[in-house]
Amino acid sequence: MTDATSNAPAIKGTASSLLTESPLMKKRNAAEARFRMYGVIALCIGLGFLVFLAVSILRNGIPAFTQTVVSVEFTLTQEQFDEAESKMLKTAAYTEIFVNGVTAQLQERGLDVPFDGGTIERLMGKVGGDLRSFYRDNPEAIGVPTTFELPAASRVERYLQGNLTREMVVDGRFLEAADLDVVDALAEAGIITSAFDWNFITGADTGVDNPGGAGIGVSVIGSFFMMLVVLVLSLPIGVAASIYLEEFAPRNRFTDLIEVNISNLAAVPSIVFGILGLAVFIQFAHLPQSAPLVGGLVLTLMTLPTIVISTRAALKAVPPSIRDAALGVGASKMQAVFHHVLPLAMPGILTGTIIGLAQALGETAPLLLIGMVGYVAREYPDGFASGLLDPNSAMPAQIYTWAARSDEAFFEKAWGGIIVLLLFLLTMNLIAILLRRKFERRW
Amino acid sequence: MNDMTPVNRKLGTMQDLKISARGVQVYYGDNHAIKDVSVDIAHKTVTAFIGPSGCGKSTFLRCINRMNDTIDVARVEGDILIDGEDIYDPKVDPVQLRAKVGMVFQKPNPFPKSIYDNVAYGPKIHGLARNKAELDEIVEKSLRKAALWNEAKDRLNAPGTGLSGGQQQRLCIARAIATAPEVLLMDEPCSALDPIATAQVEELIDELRQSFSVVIVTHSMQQAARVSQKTAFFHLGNLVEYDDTDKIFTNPQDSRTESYISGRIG
Amino acid sequence: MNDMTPVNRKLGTMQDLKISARGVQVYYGDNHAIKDVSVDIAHKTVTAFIGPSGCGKSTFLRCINRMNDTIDVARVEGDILIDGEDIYDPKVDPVQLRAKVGMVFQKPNPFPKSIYDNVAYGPKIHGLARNKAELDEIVEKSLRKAALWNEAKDRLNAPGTGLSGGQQQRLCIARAIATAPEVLLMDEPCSALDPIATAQVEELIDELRQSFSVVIVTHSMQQAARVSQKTAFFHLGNLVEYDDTDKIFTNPQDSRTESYISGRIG
Amino acid sequence: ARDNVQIAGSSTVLPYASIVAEAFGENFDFPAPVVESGGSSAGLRRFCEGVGENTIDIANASRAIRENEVAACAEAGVTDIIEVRIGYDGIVFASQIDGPAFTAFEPADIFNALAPQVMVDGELVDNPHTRWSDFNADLPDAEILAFIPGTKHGTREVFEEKVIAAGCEATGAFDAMMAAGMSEDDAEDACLAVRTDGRSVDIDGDYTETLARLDANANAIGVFGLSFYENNTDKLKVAEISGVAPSTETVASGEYPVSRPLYFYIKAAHLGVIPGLQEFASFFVADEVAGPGGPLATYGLVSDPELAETQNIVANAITMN
Amino acid sequence: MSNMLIMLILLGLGVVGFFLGRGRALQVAGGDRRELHSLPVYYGAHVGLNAVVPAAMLLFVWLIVQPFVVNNAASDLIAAESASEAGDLSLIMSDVRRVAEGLDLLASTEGMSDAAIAALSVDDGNLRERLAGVGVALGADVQADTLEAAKRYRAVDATGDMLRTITVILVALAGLALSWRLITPAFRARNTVEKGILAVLIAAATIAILTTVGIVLSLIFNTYEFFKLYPIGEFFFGLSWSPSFSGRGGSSELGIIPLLWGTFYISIIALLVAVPIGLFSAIYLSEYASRRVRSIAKPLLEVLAGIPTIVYGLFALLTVGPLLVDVFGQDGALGVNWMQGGTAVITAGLVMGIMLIPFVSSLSDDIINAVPQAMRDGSLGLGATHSETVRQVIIPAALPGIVGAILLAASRAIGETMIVVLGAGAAARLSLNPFDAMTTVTAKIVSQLTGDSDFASPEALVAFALGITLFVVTLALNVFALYIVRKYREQYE
Ligand SMILES: Nc1ncnc2c1ncn2[C@@H]1O[C@H](COP(=O)(O)OP(=O)(O)OP(=O)(O)O)[C@@H](O)[C@H]1O
Ligand SMILES: Nc1ncnc2c1ncn2[C@@H]1O[C@H](COP(=O)(O)OP(=O)(O)OP(=O)(O)O)[C@@H](O)[C@H]1O
Ligand SMILES: [Mg+2]
Ligand SMILES: [Mg+2]
Ligand SMILES: O=P([O-])([O-])[O-]
Repeated sequence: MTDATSNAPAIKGTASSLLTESPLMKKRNAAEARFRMYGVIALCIGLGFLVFLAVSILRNGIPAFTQTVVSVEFTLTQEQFDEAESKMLKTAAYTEIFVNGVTAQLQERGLDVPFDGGTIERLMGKVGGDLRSFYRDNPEAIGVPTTFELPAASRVERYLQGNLTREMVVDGRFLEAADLDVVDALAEAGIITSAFDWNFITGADTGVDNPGGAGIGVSVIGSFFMMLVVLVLSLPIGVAASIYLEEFAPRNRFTDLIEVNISNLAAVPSIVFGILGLAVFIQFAHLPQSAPLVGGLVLTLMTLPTIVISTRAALKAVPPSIRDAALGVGASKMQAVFHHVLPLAMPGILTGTIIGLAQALGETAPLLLIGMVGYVAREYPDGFASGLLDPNSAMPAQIYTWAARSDEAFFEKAWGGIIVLLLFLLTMNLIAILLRRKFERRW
Repeated sequence: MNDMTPVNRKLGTMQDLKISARGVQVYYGDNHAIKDVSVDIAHKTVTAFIGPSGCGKSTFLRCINRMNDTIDVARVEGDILIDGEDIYDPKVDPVQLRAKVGMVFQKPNPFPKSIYDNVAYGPKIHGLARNKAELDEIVEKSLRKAALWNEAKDRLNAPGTGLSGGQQQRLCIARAIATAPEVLLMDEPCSALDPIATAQVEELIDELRQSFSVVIVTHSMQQAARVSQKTAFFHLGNLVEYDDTDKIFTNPQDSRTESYISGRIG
Repeated sequence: MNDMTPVNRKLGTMQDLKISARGVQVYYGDNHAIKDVSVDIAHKTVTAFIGPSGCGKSTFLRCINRMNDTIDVARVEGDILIDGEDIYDPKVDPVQLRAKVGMVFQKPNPFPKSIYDNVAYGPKIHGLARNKAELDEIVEKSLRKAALWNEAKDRLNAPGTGLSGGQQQRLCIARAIATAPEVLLMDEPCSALDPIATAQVEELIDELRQSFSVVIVTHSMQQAARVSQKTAFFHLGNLVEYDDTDKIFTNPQDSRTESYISGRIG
Repeated sequence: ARDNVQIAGSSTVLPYASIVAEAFGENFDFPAPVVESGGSSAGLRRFCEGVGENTIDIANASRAIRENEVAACAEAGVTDIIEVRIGYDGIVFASQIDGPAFTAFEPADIFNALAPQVMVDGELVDNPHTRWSDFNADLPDAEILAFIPGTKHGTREVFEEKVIAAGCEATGAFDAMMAAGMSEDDAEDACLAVRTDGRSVDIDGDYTETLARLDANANAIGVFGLSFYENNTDKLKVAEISGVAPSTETVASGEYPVSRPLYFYIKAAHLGVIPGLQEFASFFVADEVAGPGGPLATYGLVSDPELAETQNIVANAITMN
Repeated sequence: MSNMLIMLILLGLGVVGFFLGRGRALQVAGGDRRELHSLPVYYGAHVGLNAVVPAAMLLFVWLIVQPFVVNNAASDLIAAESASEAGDLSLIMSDVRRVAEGLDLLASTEGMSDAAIAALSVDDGNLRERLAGVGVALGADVQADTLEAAKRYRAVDATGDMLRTITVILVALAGLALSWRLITPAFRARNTVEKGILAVLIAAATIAILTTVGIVLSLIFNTYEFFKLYPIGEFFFGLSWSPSFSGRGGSSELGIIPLLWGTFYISIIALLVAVPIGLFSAIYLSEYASRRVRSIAKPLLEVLAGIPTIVYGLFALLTVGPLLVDVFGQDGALGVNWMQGGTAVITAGLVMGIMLIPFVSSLSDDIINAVPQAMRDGSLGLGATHSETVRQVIIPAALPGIVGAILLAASRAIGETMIVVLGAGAAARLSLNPFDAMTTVTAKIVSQLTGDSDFASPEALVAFALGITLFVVTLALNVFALYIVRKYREQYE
């Protein structure tokens, strides 16, 4: 047995000390350090991009949460009210009365700069709708001086934010360079001020000429109902399908086919799910157009593969000895899976859910086909059923529409909308993230 | 050293046959692991399976409660009857079978749950306890029997996976006896136990024998001699010899048994 | 039965101290698992750790090659010197330490790779083989020494996880010796082995002793007596007694040792 | 039962429709209509799916409905279609405000810059031009790069027919093609092609995408709708075409050559069934809304000089043909 | 009775059934639950499910069928001349339904008696206003036959509702009683309930199949139409993609090769970015990082998957593209002139890669974390460094999950449009240069589908052919991945 040491020359040579590294060890430790470094670098790259994106989203989007408002006291007489209500385009009439009133009032106060009604009209946002609904809701306010804070025109806002300079202004029907003097004077007088824009968070979409009034609130509700549908359907269905395929299905060609098929569904472009949803849910099942329910169903189909793939991977990763242990004490396969395997696979399932829902929340393409993109998000649903069935949009669709509008103020809104979307996403995922931490364990 | 010679215990009357295996063959893919094994296991008896490592003891043991079903590549042929019923009959519910035929695996495999939950799981799913107090009682009794109570009683809520090797093994024994199975299959239940714990487990086995059948795989001939009434010697997948334990150890018929027994060291 | 009495082997000269532990304490969270243990382990000696299940043998063993580092809740205090160097020194590379101090774990844990790859893994990462032929040779020699070659030679490419319990245990032994460590820590290496395989492993240990130190945890007093020159008896986390094996077994100083030894059964 | 009007179609008409829809909601007690975007063709396809409350009521289009679409509609039972022309849209060429001086183009310039084959010295050759000054010394010495509407847009058709094809004729390329033995149809087709070497970039997205691309490319020119340009005069400068600067006036008078009408189509069968449909349609074309000085004109729609006729069509539900 | 109420009653019966079943089980077992085959809850669930499920299924079917029946009954009353066409009939029927609904409302809000409703006639004149008063908007005055049909509609519908309520509840009660009677100590309640659960699991897996079938069906007919108009060979082997503007037709070249190439190229670059970054992040998070870092960094990375693609698109267009041009373009930092404009395969690929990082990192992290500690111990105990352990033991053991994650990322890359359009452009091109603009199949599916072309033209129909081709190509990719996993998978324990 003299050869007991024969295959150990390399180690023998280093037997001296643990503190000195052999050349090989040096190499290996260098490799280790490098490997670890790659990890750090990779993580830093990932997080770095996130930070970069977050910063640019915030920088572009934060202005959407403030609004430039004109605060003036204004009195509407009963005759003016009746006259405006008699017109076909009542809101325009209100605007006109308001602009005239404000112009007169300001002229009385005597600003240093010359202006006329046209100037004030250009400086105001679209106010007619707000005024009309105010006076219709509060008829007692007619004839009483009331202070209004109404949105200023989007260009005024950009000017005050410093995004629009005098040099850039080309005289036109939206704004004239001379108007800016009036703006300066009004800002000085405290008539034009900046305020937090609650309406952006709670409001609905507006026409393209009214960026000041646009809000994302209604489409948040749309997204909420869609995500509700997605979560309630795709998580149980996805997990159930995965359990069947991974734990119960016989291993044969057919189940292989199903397996490949599900993975393949993940690669189906989302718009194709839109085609399918249009055909099945709207044209065949006669569900209403533009309904969050339909959007949710389509996104469910789209999210399923993500959840199935991650759930199956997580189920596969549970060591078979756990199943044996459960079966060994007389648990049925179903009990073994639900009592032991599933809790251990939970982190993976939740990850799939987090990623799947994140993806679903940001998806626009399939919504285009089922009528949720455009000018849709108008009214808050007045209940659970109408939340699911009444026409509504969704956050990404709203953002997409805003980004396509020509008034740059909407571009800002779009970025603000992205912030809201990300906050929504984080809130939505928070529960899953916490749950996942709870379920994580090593064995 | 008289404690190491086979104890001459009286066998239970052989007429009450519990398990009867006929022509059992097991294949792992192409590997023929169990070759035509037929064996009868009596009620209220302890049967020991001995044989060199890799001879198929665990495999055969796992056939008896159909745990081999879970291995994809494993294929079982032949008949195994328990109480006269073919357990491989399609009508048989393997779950019910396993509730009746408990098992302690060779490698301790506690659930990644608390010690209490590990033991309570079986009684819970089988409805053996009407309330929490009863369950507590079952858990305590099982842990006591498995000689783990003293070490575990202060940490019933600690995870079972944080126990030492031998403790895990005893936990798995406690888990298996907590459901009070009619047949208990124990695959080297004392391999990681010190002599005292081993003695306690052997006592438990003896106690179980009063009402149930126990099949134990062991590498310790002494242990086989001490606890079992019948011994089966496996070799390369064959059942070489099966007889009363004293007979096997004093007067083996087959030369292979002879040489395995006589070559004994531990 | 003279083979069961402690063999009176000459100890290696005690002057070449290999491992020296001083005041080692291990905590698992609040659980104080090792209490102020100091022990010297000589070069070219086999040291046996005995003691009841759960007394801290594995824990202490894992301290010696810093495997406790991988357990989040474990905290080690005190000094352990190998060849005079403190292995818990921040400058010490645990990887190098573990290359020098090999380990066979209590629960066999083969990699989910082929038998060949399981054994070849260590030599490959340590660069012990210049080419495939040398690697083949190392693998074969290791498997032979671990008494697994005959069973494994036809299925070197089969997964190591498809082996029987005892085969897996021997595979892990083969894997550990393939890297030719200076110190080999073996945690119950024969627990799942039949007497013949056990004898072969014991022979291997004896052979390793010619050039290295071996620390073995065992529940079999006979085995401790047979293979070791020094024996340490642990109880409830304390090192109760540490002395020459024959002394421990014939004339223990501590009453606890006495009663553990005398209460022996298996 | 559905109680709101449903509209789908052109992304060009969408902004106007959204203005009207908002105003309609504010001024009437009917709920605001739902206006979906997706493109003229997609809208007309939906329109022609049939009648019934689960189909849309109005399709917006930035071009006139085509013969085969009318046929497809008829097949699905949509026989009575009211065509409503709401006004005109100019199509302009614009570039970064402080980029090279792209101030005036002729259709021939655009053709020379973007066609795959152009006339050089009386020969039809593969387009060799890389800079604008290569073929017209009056144009800036800048790399040719143009962002034109992708084939998914109705605007592309106008661009091809009113600019590229006109340039093709003007430079003599059309005659050269005919001379080279092409049939008239083939030559007309060939005249509409644009080069594919990356100097002409199709934009499938919206004008905002074109704008963003101009931001990233100082030398490029882009094709926009007139109203989009007017909303972004601080970033864009526009070029005259054939000596006419684009404006609502020049488009309305027909002086500015590159313009097109915008439409929406109503299912007559839905009138009187879907609440608010009739009112919405009348409201859309009312003088206060679509006329000069109305919100649509303010936003940039070129009002239709013959709006009264349109109002009559809507009021009396006069269907096509 | 409203469906909500029926559902509630069913649920109530389910709960009652549950307790009855449980009680019965305990009773037949003489109070000793150990005598029972299964846990008492399974007997309860057995009875509860038998009470609810068949009845609920009946309700479901009934709800689908009843409208057809009622509609048919009512539409018989519509005069043939006023419903000359099927479409018109549907419009009139929607009027009928609205009127019927209005009558219901009249009955409930104004307390109108049935007799009064039956006596209603169009000659009363103000019907439209009365209906408007209860919130039912009608486009025109109510026609006589419409009103009659509406009355009939109400009547039949009410009868249907009553019958439905009775039948459904009877079925529920029958299910309850029958299943209750089945209970004996030997009754295998758990097996029955588990069979039910298995059926549910299978049904869930079937949804995936149905989706596939749905997708194939919704694509295949139009694909067939497309190939009637366009030569199949040119589609599959054509090297040029240039759809002409529809009005003219005929001169389009619709070869899929450049699109497939673009898809492949962009996806590869995206994966080259996402896989190393994602995998290394996952390894770092699960193997090296502290719990704290991991619990923060992982969800943060996941935000990357939730940022709308339009942001990535703009990021590609406005930031990454110009940056790359500064490096690789004319007068760029490298002095090479490889890049003409900011839109290029590499721009889109890079940005898409960033978006895909969490797909790889999060899933892989979970799977790596699930590899048993014993595997790590085994390797570390042999003197392997941590990285050797990861590379040689853990990654192979986690392979199926990691491949799954990569496949998911690849799938996402293939299905993405916005980043492609803004980052790589919309022009199809066959080029090897990653700095050239190209486009993908998916981007073209979207643009052709939503494009301004005649819907029966090959230019529009080609979207469906593209879709199905992509489907088949990715299917092949998945089969290959499955094969790889099967071949190299290392199953622990
Ligand atoms: N990972 C762990 N976490 C918490 N406690 C542990 C852990 N591992 C071991 N212990 C506890 O530490 C004590 C010593 O355990 P150790 O594994 O060292 O025992 P041992 O002597 O090896 O026993 P055995 O012979 O049963 O293997 C025991 O009480 C055990 O429960
Ligand atoms: N899952 C498996 N896949 C393939 N072969 C296996 C598997 N399990 C066991 N075998 C093989 O079957 C034979 C019998 O194995 P078994 O586990 O029954 O042995 P054993 O008698 O229990 O041995 P030990 O005493 O070592 O536990 C061995 O050759 C073993 O390698
Ligand atoms: Mg075994
Ligand atoms: Mg131990
Ligand atoms: O959306 P379009 O107006 O371009 O068809």
